[in-house]
Amino acid sequence: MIPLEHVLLLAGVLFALSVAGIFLNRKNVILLLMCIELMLLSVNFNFIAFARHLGDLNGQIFVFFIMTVAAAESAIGLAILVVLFRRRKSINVEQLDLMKG
Amino acid sequence: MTEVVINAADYAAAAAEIFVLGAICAILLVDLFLDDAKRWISFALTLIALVGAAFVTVNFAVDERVTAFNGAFIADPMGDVLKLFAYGTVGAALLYARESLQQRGLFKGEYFVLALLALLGMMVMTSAGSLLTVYLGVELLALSLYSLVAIERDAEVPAESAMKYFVLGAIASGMMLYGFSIVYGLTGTLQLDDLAIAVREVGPDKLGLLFGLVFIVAGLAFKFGAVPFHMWVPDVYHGAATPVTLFIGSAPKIAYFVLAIRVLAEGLGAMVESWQGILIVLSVLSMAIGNVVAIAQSNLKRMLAYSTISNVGFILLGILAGTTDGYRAAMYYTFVYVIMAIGSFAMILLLSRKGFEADKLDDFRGLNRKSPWFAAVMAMLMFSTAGVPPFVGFWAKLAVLGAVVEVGLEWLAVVAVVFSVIGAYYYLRVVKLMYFDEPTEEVEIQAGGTMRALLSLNGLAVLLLGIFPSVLIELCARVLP
Amino acid sequence: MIRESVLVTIVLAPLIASVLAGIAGKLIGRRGAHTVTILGVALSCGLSIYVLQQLLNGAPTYNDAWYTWLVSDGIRMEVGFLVDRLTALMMVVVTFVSLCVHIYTIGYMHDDPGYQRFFSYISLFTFSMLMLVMSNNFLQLFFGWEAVGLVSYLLIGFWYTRPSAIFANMKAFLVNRVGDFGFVLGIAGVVYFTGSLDYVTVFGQAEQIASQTLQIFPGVDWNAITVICILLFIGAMGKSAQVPLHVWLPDSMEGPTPISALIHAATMVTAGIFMVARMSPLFELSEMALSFVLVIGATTAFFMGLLGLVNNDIKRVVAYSTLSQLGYMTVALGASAYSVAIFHLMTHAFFKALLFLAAGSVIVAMHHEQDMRKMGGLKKYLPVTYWTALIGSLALIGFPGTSGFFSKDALIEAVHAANIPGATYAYWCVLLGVFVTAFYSFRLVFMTFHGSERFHTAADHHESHGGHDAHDDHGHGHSGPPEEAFWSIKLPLIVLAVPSLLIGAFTITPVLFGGYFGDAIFVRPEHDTVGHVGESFHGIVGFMLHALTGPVFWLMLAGVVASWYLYIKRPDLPDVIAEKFSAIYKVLSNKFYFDEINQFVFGKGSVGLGKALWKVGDVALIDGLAVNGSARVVGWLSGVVRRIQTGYLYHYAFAMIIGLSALIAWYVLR
Amino acid sequence: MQFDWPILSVLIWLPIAGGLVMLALGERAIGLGRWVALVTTAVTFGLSTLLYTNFDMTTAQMQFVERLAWLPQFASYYALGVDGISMPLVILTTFITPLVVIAAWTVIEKKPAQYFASFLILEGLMVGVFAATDALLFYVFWEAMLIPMFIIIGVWGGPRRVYATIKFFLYTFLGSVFMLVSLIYMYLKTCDAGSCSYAIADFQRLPLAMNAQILIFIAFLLAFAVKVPMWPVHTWLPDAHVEAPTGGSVILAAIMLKMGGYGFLRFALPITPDAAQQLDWLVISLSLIAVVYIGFVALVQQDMKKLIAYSSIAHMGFVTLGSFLVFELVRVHGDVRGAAMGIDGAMVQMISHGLVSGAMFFCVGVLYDRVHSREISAYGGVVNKMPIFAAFAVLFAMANSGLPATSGFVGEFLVILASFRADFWYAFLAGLTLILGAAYTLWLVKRVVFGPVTNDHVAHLTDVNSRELFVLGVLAVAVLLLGVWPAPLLDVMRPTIEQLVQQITVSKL
Repeated sequence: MIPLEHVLLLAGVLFALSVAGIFLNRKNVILLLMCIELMLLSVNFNFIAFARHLGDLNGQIFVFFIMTVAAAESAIGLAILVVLFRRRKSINVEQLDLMKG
Repeated sequence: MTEVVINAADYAAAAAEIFVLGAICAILLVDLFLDDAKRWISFALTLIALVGAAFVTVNFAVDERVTAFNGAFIADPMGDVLKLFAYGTVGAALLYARESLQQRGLFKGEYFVLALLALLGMMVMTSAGSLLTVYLGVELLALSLYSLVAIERDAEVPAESAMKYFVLGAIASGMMLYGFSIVYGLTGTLQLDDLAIAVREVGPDKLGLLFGLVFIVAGLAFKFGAVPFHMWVPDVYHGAATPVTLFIGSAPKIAYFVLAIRVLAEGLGAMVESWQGILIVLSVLSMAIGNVVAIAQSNLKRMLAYSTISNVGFILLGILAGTTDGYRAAMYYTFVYVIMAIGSFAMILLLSRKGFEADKLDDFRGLNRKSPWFAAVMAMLMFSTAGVPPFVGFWAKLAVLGAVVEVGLEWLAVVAVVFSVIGAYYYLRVVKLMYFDEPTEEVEIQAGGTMRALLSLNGLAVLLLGIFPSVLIELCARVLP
Repeated sequence: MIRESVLVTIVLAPLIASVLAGIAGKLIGRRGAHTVTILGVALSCGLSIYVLQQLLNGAPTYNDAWYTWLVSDGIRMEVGFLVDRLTALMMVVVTFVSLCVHIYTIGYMHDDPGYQRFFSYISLFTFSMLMLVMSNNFLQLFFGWEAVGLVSYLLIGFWYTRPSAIFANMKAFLVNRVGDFGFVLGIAGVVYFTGSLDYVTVFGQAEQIASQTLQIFPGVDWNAITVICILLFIGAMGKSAQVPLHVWLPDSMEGPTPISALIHAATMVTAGIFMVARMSPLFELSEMALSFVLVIGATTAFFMGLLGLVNNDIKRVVAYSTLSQLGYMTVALGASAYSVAIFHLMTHAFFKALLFLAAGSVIVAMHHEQDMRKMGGLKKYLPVTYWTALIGSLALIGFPGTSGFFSKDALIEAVHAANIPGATYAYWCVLLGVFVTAFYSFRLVFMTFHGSERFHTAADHHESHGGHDAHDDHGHGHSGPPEEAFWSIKLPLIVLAVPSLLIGAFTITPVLFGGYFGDAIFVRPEHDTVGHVGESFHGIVGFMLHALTGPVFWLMLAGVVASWYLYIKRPDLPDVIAEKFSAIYKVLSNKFYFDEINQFVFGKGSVGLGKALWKVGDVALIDGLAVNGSARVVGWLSGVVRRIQTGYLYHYAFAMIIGLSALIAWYVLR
Repeated sequence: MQFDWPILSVLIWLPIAGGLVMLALGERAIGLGRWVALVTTAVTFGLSTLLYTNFDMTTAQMQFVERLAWLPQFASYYALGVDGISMPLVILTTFITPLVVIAAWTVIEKKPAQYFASFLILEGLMVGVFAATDALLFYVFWEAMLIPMFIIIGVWGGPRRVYATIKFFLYTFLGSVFMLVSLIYMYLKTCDAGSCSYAIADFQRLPLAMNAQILIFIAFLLAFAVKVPMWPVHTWLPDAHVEAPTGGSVILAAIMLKMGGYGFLRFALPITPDAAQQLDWLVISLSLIAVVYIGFVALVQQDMKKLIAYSSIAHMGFVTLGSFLVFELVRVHGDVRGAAMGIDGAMVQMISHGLVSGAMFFCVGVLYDRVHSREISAYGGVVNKMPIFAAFAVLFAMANSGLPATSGFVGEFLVILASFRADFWYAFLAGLTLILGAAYTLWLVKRVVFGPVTNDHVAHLTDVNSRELFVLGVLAVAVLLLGVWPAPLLDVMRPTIEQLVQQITVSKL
């Protein structure tokens, strides 16, 4: 059996990767959406591992909800992306700087 | 594992939410069959839905805390009052927004439905009894708001705002969830009531819990817009259409306040000393950055965004006190802030007209010449936000300062008042523009009667609640025993 | 018994007259104004004489409060009257001279547009002066003290369009204020040590004050009474124009001549002398204070007299003689010869008022020309003025038999008898002063009334005297030979000439040696210089004969002769001497550079200090650095911090992560 | 005798209501509006005299008290009352405001209704400051007052009005927020002691530790020192005065500055007596600096209003000096003799300065309305064209330099007497005002009023009209009356001040 710590570590690494991806990526907005998905996945890992460890179903139920919400979130994210692209003809993160200061 | 039993009492507790959900579905359907000329029907239905929700809430109001759905849902007097207040705020926001939406071609069913969905999200958060419900409410509200920001499809700026809001919001949600997962793992429960007990058993000083707490607070701070998780606030407030900004800037604050209460005060109440420290840092930073940077702004919406950040600092002051008085003060502050914010944004709408958005500070130049009454309303709003008596904003500040001093953090109160003085400068600047400067153009105010009446009421509320402050304070004291 | 109602009437009659003439001046007209004020003053004068009469007939000293001004911390501050023989003497002098001046003014100010205003002022002055002399407490004394200062300010600047006049009046007020500053502190000291403002109470506790000390500088204990007396005397120095606070008096001649006579010669300037005499129970207890008084007075008496030698402005010469005579009185005070000081004060009041009014008469006759170099030979045109001026001058130099002789001789004798520190210096000063006085007095007489008639060319030289006289032509536009003015000018001259000549002889015996003052003046036995003089006093004839054997008479004579020689016999010599001793001449004609030093140190200095404090302290440091500086810092911060808001999503995310990491680090690492 | 109707409430709310009526009438009905303003203020003044005539001079208790529940959650009441310290100040307020209204009758051209309304509302709030016996209520009035003043300076002020008014607002705001924190602190202390209260009287009874007292005292000092204003937090005043319209300057000088002095007497001294004893050297030094330093600064001003503003600072130095002598007196002599005199002097000085500086600002206003310049150099020889005005100007100048028989003398004299008892050098430095005050005032008079006519503007001056004559005349009478008959004022204050002196000499540790 895989020890809890290992899973948690994996989740932590995934979380860190996703976060790093968000602020290191300066090109494509799609990548941001993917990182966000990754972040949610890392959380899911956590929940499942804990649920298994604790023998409690609630954590796993939570994961289902997260996945559902994540789907909705992606949909909205992509929709915004489309709106953005229609006006800008670009999805470059570096060009999202109309407002500052 | 207990047996899952759901009975009529559970549904009664959530009657208002169910009603709103039904209303949303109905409006969505009705709207499909309306052409643009008859869109007012959906608008009216939306308002009726709000009134109906209020009726339902009042009808099913509880005298004391009731849990339903196996603890996932809480109905309590505080929640009822906050929901009622949210209805009012959302209703006012919609009424204020109407003319502007019509001018922008946004007077559509989606808008009303999204607004109601956001309201539903707030209601769910307000009544959340478990971390799962919290999450669902947060996301429902957040997703609705993302969509609202982006609703002006043909404009460039709102889309950018929406994108930033979305990405950052998602990160914040992720952080919060990550925190939830850790807390869940260490305590084995998602229910806030159980959590409170479990934390005490595990020991509030356990490193893992602290780790989770930091993530949760970070997510929460993002929602509030506390420094350093505030970066979205100016860009979103600035970029979104003014009616949307008005919406974002008002009602959700109520929900975030209750979120903080539910999660921090109720769920993680035993860790008060830990989160107090974090909140002090966030609060001081928010007051500092918010007030200082607002000075440099020339766009009123942006300035109000920074003002929001600083006010969030004050709300946090009340929460971080960790006492009932503190929570009451924070709640009072939130109410007061929402009243002032909605009025301030509405002033922009009042001066705007088709094709012209009065969101520059300079657009307020010489308002006293054009309309002494609305100049006075704006002046009252500004002085109130600056915390000058006899306006209601003063009492809000007094209440949170009192809460902070009560727990022995006098220095924090001193810091807060210093920043409020710095902040007073940019509110004064608005008054200065309206009263001391000559108007740059002679255009009469074109807003309609509803808008004028509502805004006048809003201004008077700021004054009258300031002269007779005990009404609202008493309300907060009643529902937060 | 003196009745309160009489005293109140004496005080209020001039006040009411003044208010009437001032506020309703337009209504009652010129005639109305002078009628009402003269009636007021005449009433006061008559009642004053009546009060004096009562006192001489044995009425007891009147001392009672009339009105409570306020009560603070248990200390009553009142308006009240202390009327003893000292007061009564002063009242008579003041009201009598004032009455003469009132009458004189009718003629002198005949054509002035500010006629009513002038009468209002001088009546107000009479009121203030009476308040001063009749007071029974320090507060009212100070009130009168300041009020006469105010009127003096108003009258010096009476011709307010003349720049020199409005400079002079401000100077007078400010210099007086320096004195008053000391005076107030003195009063504060009195209240501190006695808890009362009332003369009688304070004098009663004088011994007790003398036993206390005051540490002004750490480690140095000063006797309380010395401190108080010196502070009070500083007030007197301002009002009575003692060195170095004398600078305002010559300039005050910018005012109309009647007030020079009334205020700046006869009455107001003697307030300091009166005050010290009144405070004799205090001064007597402090030898140090007396020495201080003595030295200051002696210095004034001699050195200010010197200035009279070189001045050519007829009024200023009289003014310097006033300074010098005030010095004489002060010396007498320092020598504990209070009664002699008051005696000299009285005689001086008459003859100096006379001299001023005579000078005024000359000035009117000369169409407001004041430069003696443009006069000469006026004797035949102005006979009344000449004879009265001669009487005044003789009295001033102390010619045996005149009133000035008795007072001055007694004074010098008394100083001779004094033996406190500084007495020798004082004696020499007053002695040499006699020569100086005689010289400049007769220089004035000779230059004005004798010699060649230089006024015919006056018009040509008009510029040389300075432009300000041009403004003084209020209505005297006509020219022609000098002629004696009408009765209202001549009458006061004659009226004043009588006491100038005679009053000394008639009053010296009772006033100085007959115990006239009773307990109004207190002298400690070891200081009793007057008593010493009295031992060798055997009637006025003896006194006169005795004078012939002393140095005073011969010095006086020498002065007269010297001036006759220089200004009648050899009128070319003065210029030669001035050239020979040009350094001394320069110092004298520049009045020892007092004005220049004051102007530089106090005028320029305080303006410079003010500018520095303002520009550096207020504008640069407080406002610039602290106030606007902090505003600027906030603004700058705002500009800097807003740049963190770059607009880039990844920066925003980065900020969140940093925030999160910092919080985690804080919790994990602590 | 007390009334069965709430006289103090009427004094507060009547002018405010009048102001609101004026705002409602708007600019078009200004003809009627002016009369509303005049009648309201005149009636207010008339009613306020009842405070004096019915005042019980035998007691230090609060009189004409009113107490209504206001904010039960914070145990704060709508509690009003006056004693010997506040009653004269209330009357001063109601006395000056009608004069301001009369003086501005037709002079203000821009938005006159709002102008008058601002003053009316301001009047009510100022009365509220003096009449409040509840600290929170006091604070509300105290801060709310800033708003109309901010508007008055900003709208009707001179060229640099924006800078001046924002400076004024932020300066005073910054000063007072610390006081708010300390009020909250003390409120919570009363809760610890058993019964929560915001009543000032309860604060005065509240025992406080030394550290707490020091901090509270510093907070009060900041709040009141800014208001007085004391060196070095005075720089808002010259700017505000210079830029404010005449009425604004008058109210600022005559009444607003008094609130600082009042605050010291009502709050700082009785609430934190031990801290005040520790730190009295600070206040006294600052006061003396104010007298001397500011005296010199006033000397070199080129702007009439600035000069008078600086002179105000110097004169207010006497108020703070007189108020804080008590501790030094006890230290030196072991008893409080002289302390009451110092406070008497401070109070009289406040009232007198209210009249005199108000009058001087009116005088400047009279000239400004004609020539539109405040520069001293723009004038000279005004007396030639305006003899009546000149007479008033000289009278007020003399009062300003503390001539006996004018009100200006009384306070200074009492404070000097009292300070000599404390320390010779206090009296010495304070006494310098005799010279400095006369110097800057008379120099001003010399340059503006006297001399030959210097320019065309002056040559075309017309003397005061009947409206101005009335205002100046009333003030002149008041100045002289207070100068020759100050006893009634002192009689009114005596019991209160005696009690105050007793109170502040008892340690609260």
